[in-house]
Amino acid sequence: MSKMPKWADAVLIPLISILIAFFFSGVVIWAIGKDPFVAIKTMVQGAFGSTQGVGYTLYYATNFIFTGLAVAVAYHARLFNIGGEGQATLGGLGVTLVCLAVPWPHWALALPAAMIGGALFGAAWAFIPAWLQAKRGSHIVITTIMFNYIGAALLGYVLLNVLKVPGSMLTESARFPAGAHLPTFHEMLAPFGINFNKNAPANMSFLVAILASVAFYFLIWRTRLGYEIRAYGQSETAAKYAGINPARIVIIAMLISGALAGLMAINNVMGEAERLIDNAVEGAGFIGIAVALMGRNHPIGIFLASILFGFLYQGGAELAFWESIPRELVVVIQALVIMFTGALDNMVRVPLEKLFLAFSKKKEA
Amino acid sequence: MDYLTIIQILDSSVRLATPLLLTCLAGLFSERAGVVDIGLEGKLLAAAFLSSAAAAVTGSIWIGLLAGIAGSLAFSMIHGLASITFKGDQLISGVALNFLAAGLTVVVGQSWFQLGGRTPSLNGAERFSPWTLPFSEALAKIPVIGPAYDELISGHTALTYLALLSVPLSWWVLYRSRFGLRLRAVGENPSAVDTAGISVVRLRYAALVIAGVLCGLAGTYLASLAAGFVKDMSAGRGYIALAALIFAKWRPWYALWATLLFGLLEAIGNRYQSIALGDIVIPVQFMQALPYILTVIILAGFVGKAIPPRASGQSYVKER
Amino acid sequence: MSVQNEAGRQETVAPTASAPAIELRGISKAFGPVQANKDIAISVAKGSIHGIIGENGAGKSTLMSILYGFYKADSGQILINGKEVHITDSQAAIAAGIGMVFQHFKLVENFTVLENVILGAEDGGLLKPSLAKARKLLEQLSDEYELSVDPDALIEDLSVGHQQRVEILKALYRQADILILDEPTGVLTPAEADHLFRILEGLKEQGKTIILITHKLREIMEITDTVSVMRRGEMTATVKTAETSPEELAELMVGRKVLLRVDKKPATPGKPVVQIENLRVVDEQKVERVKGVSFEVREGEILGIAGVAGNGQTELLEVLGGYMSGTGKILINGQEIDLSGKHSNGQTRRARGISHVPEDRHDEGLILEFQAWENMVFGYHHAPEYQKNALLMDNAGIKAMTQKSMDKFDVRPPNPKLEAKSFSGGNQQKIVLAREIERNPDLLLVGQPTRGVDIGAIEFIHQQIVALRDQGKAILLVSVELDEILSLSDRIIVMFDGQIMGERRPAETNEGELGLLMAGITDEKTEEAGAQK
Amino acid sequence: EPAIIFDLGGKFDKSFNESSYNGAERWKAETGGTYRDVELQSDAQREQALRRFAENGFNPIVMAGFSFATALETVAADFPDTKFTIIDMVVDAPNVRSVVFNEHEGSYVVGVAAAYAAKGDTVSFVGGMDIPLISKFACGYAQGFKSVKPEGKVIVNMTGTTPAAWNDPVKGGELTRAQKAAGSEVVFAAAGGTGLGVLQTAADEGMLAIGVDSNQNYLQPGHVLTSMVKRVDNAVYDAFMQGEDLEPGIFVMGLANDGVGAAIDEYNEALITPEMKAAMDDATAKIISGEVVVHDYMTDETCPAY
Ligand SMILES: Nc1ncnc2c1ncn2[C@@H]1O[C@H](COP(=O)(O)OP(=O)(O)OP(=O)(O)O)[C@@H](O)[C@H]1O
Ligand SMILES: Nc1ncnc2c1ncn2[C@@H]1O[C@H](COP(=O)(O)OP(=O)(O)OP(=O)(O)O)[C@@H](O)[C@H]1O
Ligand SMILES: [Mg+2]
Ligand SMILES: [Mg+2]
Repeated sequence: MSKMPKWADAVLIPLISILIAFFFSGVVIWAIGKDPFVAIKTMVQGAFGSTQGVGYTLYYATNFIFTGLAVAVAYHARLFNIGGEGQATLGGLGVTLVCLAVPWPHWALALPAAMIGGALFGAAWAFIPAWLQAKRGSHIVITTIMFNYIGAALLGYVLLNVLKVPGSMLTESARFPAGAHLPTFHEMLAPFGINFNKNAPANMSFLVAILASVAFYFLIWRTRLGYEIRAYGQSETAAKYAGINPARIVIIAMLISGALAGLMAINNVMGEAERLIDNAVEGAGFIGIAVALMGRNHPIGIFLASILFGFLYQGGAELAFWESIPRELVVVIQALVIMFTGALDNMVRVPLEKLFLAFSKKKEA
Repeated sequence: MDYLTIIQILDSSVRLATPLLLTCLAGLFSERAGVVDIGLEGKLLAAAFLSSAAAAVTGSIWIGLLAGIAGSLAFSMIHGLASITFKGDQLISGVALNFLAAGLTVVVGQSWFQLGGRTPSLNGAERFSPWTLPFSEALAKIPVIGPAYDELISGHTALTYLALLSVPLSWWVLYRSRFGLRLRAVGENPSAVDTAGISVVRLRYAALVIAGVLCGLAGTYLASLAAGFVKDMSAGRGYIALAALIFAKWRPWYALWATLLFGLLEAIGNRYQSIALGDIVIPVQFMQALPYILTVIILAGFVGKAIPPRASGQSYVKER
Repeated sequence: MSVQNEAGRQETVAPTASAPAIELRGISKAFGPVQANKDIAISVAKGSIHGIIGENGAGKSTLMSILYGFYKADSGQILINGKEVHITDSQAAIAAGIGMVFQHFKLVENFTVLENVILGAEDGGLLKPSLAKARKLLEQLSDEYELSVDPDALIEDLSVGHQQRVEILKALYRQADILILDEPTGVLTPAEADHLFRILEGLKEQGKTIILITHKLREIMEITDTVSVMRRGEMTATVKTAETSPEELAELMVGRKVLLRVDKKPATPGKPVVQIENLRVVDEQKVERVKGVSFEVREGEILGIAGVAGNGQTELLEVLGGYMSGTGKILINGQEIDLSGKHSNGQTRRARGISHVPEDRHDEGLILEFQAWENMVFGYHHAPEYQKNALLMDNAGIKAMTQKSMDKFDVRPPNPKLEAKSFSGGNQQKIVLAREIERNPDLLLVGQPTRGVDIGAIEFIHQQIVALRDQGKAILLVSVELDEILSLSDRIIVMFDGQIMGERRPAETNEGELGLLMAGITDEKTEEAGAQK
Repeated sequence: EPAIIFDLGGKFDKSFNESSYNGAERWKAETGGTYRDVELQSDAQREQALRRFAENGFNPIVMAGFSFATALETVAADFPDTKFTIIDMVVDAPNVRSVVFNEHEGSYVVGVAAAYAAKGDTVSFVGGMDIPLISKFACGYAQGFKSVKPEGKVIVNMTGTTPAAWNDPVKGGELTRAQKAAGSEVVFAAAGGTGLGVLQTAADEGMLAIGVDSNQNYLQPGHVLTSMVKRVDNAVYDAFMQGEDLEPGIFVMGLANDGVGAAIDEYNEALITPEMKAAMDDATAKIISGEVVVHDYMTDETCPAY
């Protein structure tokens, strides 16, 4: 019955859409008087041309995988969680408290503990909006937006009044103990004789993100809970008929979502900064929305979209380093990619479907 | 707290509420027609930038206003293209537009003015000047009413009065005109509109045009108030307007009260940054988060379930 | 196409009377790879009622939507009163004098009747004059055609029957000469259906042309002048109603002989499976919907509950199904169950051996976006046999099970990986039934099992329900179709206003008597009424 | 070839970063040399930018902002042959020059000016975020003001809690209005882009404003009392001038070496009364001589003046 082969839907359409987005990005670059071809070369080389570039790309991608998965879990239950930013912020606090609480002897102990801390704090920050949605019908889009602001204020307070190192000019926590240092790709790959740039921030968390993606797949498509989440997301009345408790699903889905967002902190806080700084999330929560939507709420899609956005972030940085193109250009490119792959994909799909239909009809004839 | 302080806080609330109100009404028209618009923030920013740029170049805020509206309209039309014509995801389109505005304003601004995305400061006729209503000098001396009239009611710019005026106007259009009936219908059940022989697409575009104009006004207001553009100067007001919209249950008069409330909360937060209650000093962070905290409390306690227009957020697809 | 109306109509027919009101030529329409209409030709005489029948998915609705300009045909011609018209959108159809009542109403739920009626047909930019004018016209129309509805009521507060009247009023307000009705009686009670037919007769008297799509052959025989049969997108036959029979039509539709009567042995009821005592249910709006109902259902019997929709039957089923709370006492196999809703839900009920085919397959019975195999365990997804291990569901096993069930229940196409929404109504219903019956329940709750389902599928569904009874299971059937109640049930109770009006045996009653009970006229009164006769 | 890395505010923030940019441009104009610069997008890029420049042989590398400290500590060790300059922070490494400013001293002087400019006894301050550096400005300002009007009042407001606080001129304006309503006559803005709204509103409302970091007197001529300039441009210029032979160590820039100060130019001459000027000069002299010690908020995170 399908109008198009699956591969076309999954690969061809996004690819064409991205090309269109890049074309328009090129137009913008050209319009501000720079050479688009040099720019793209700089970006690709900067993001994938060296292990350092790859390390940064994957570092950013790790953040986006976590927040993307977070948005996607909620979305399967038809909940639009815009609060990834706040949940990841609080996750950072959780990770920090865990890392600073104990002089960790080894990362293998610190990591699971920090994961629990980050996930718990992130989940806790998602819980209140979830509870209000389930019990009071308060619109979750609004409450999660509000919780982003409240989270930022809370973190500002805690950093300044609780975690700040006395006498330091910086509003940041103390450095984590050496035992809480997560192996970077350099350290992870060295035993295999692979030489990965020593300074790139990609770390162990990337593997955790991949594990989380696999877990996400099983949760959503293979477990009863995932089945109930999806069922509730499609139809609340049917869910009630089937004996699924809507309030329970709303709360659980949001707790998982918040936990995933909170988990992001093992990457940016524990893996990279190794201390808690203000605004450590830097919009990854919002990028997560785009990543989830572009990735069609499927872990593979989310993974690919995260890599794409990691590439844009890192390639964009290189653009700013070497081409003196304003850093906001990257934001423009991101916008165009989101627009064309996410919102305007029918512009590509409809003609393509017709093409395939005509083609298959011809074959039949 | 003395009377004058209250008046001044209210005055500040009105100033802060004006862009929220215009943006909120923009969202109202768009969502009433079934198009969810989280791109309000981006439109606001785009309008602020273009109005400021045009005013700076031409020396007239009125030309700035036109440019601001044009910019906001252009964004509206992109949103329409994505979510109406190509039946794309309205949320994604909105998110993309917000990014686009945040990036383009700076990239273009830098290319035009070489001020790092800022526009030159606006002076004189490049800004709206406050309107002093008749007799405000004379009345100012009268106790109670005088200061209220002079400080609170008089002395805002044209756009504030326009914003206030657009509340009854919106109400009238929505509930008393044919266009309004159709607009509301298309947000509730587009197939009913379609089978009644009216174009769903045209109606939704019309709603987006209105939203674009209103956002254009709001953005220009911001630029004029701040006397220029700096990057990201919309500072989340588009999102707050969306919150107000839900709070207002998609109704014009409620929108006025909701945005005034948000304005009031912000004004209070501005004025009382840290409050000492006995030994406990409430930290500034708390006061600044107060509007958001109160929003949550209000949503939890008073509003209950806000039911959006039934077809909002969905593209109208006849055949798949 | 011969006009077979009596001479009296002659004067209302204009000089071009020879031309048919509607003529379609070579209409084709494809939805992607699905050819919904293939080269269709049909012509309908002025002032006649023309029926269209066909299996689910045959393309009836699509054809009518094309005529109304809702869809655009890929090719073909439309002639109205002998003149070709280009119906590009509904506005053009309205201008050509066509009105349509869709199967799923196209009304704005939170608008008033008046607002819905004028929507798109307002005069001038201001609402007030339009509303005033419409109010007058509406009064006139409702007098003329027995179409009374409160012009200021909100649609969502109206019964389906009244909503349908609003749809008809909408068409008449736009001065439609041709009225298309798509499965208008699917959701109506018999009384409402009768009323509708009276209205249609009245419209016909006035010279209007009516096209009626229905799955109920009885209605076709009763009211139409001519009837067309569609199969798999093609128009296979057009005959005069007077010259055909239900059996012939059924065969034309389905392509084989169809048993129109339910064939069943007498019941041999055993011990009671469910005993209900003084059940009361209050809904979310704090309205008492079930007001102290007591009855029992035994092994090996089908208890039919007749009643006009909205008289508490739905709530009764929902309490039994476990997703609404109530007070009173319900025993299942002698054990009391929790009615408060605190310790029970749909799943605990299922564990007790209660299966439930809900009234609304779209909103309750199925997740339309889920594939068939996922729907096949909906509500039973916690059952141990569907689990692979403590964590994961046994998806492969479920798919295999689904394949078997689909084959057994003749679901077409028998593809477990197809999304539920891409099956026709009849086949969707078979999926729900397969799921609930295959669990081998002690008690099967069935609500409106054949609503909107074609006769081929109805035959099959009825056979399955009877087969379950013959295995000694208890069945509680709720239906607004008296036909169905009478032919399936072993015992009938009638509900009105949340109460039981009386109990009858199918052999000892008839539609007339049940109809009176359904209208709230009690046993005594009925007897009086009978005595008076 | 030297390089400079601007902090998140961007090089045209009209204050701190822009001041460093001006220093670099001055060097470029005078020597005809070229340099490389970059504006950061995220925190993770600090170390990346440093490293990328160091790897590619840029020397010296200047970074504008205290937030680079942590990144610089590791990078400086990895590139012992490259010279670095960090502004606003001390990083102890053999190849790092740390330039810190006594903002509290400059703020003290403008506080004195504010006290003379105000007829009443209330002035105010608008900061960006509640962070120690900003409190340092506020505290110095309050001390200077109170040295003249000990019973006076200084209203201190912060714009917000997120980085958006640095770019919200509308809110800056509202804060200024609120302060005026509370009696303030002079407002000192240390809030990045938000400060532009403060200056504008002060002009609209007939108040006086005090600019920060760069000389902002020209932004609202006649309404900006003075600017607390912080000669970041000099620090950058010096670093660029010295090139690869940059002298490491800690350099404290205060009133004594013209590192900070109150700007007087043709835009505000008319506002500075001789009496005010004398008091400012006096305060400057006393601070330089050590007769007056301005408390630095950052040493103990308290402020004696409020
Ligand atoms: N909007 C649509 N998009 C895609 N396919 C459609 C659409 N509407 C109908 N179809 C397909 O076209 C075919 C004809 O459908 P149609 O609704 O006309 O059937 P029908 O005869 O009215 O059936 P029923 O008796 O169930 O109402 C079916 O195969 C259906 O799946
Ligand atoms: N938008 C659509 N996309 C795909 N198939 C559709 C669409 N709309 C309708 N169909 C299919 O068209 C057929 C007829 O649709 P219709 O709405 O008449 O439902 P139905 O089969 O009569 O079921 P019911 O009576 O339960 O509503 C069904 O097979 C349905 O699945
Ligand atoms: Mg149909
Ligand atoms: Mg049907």
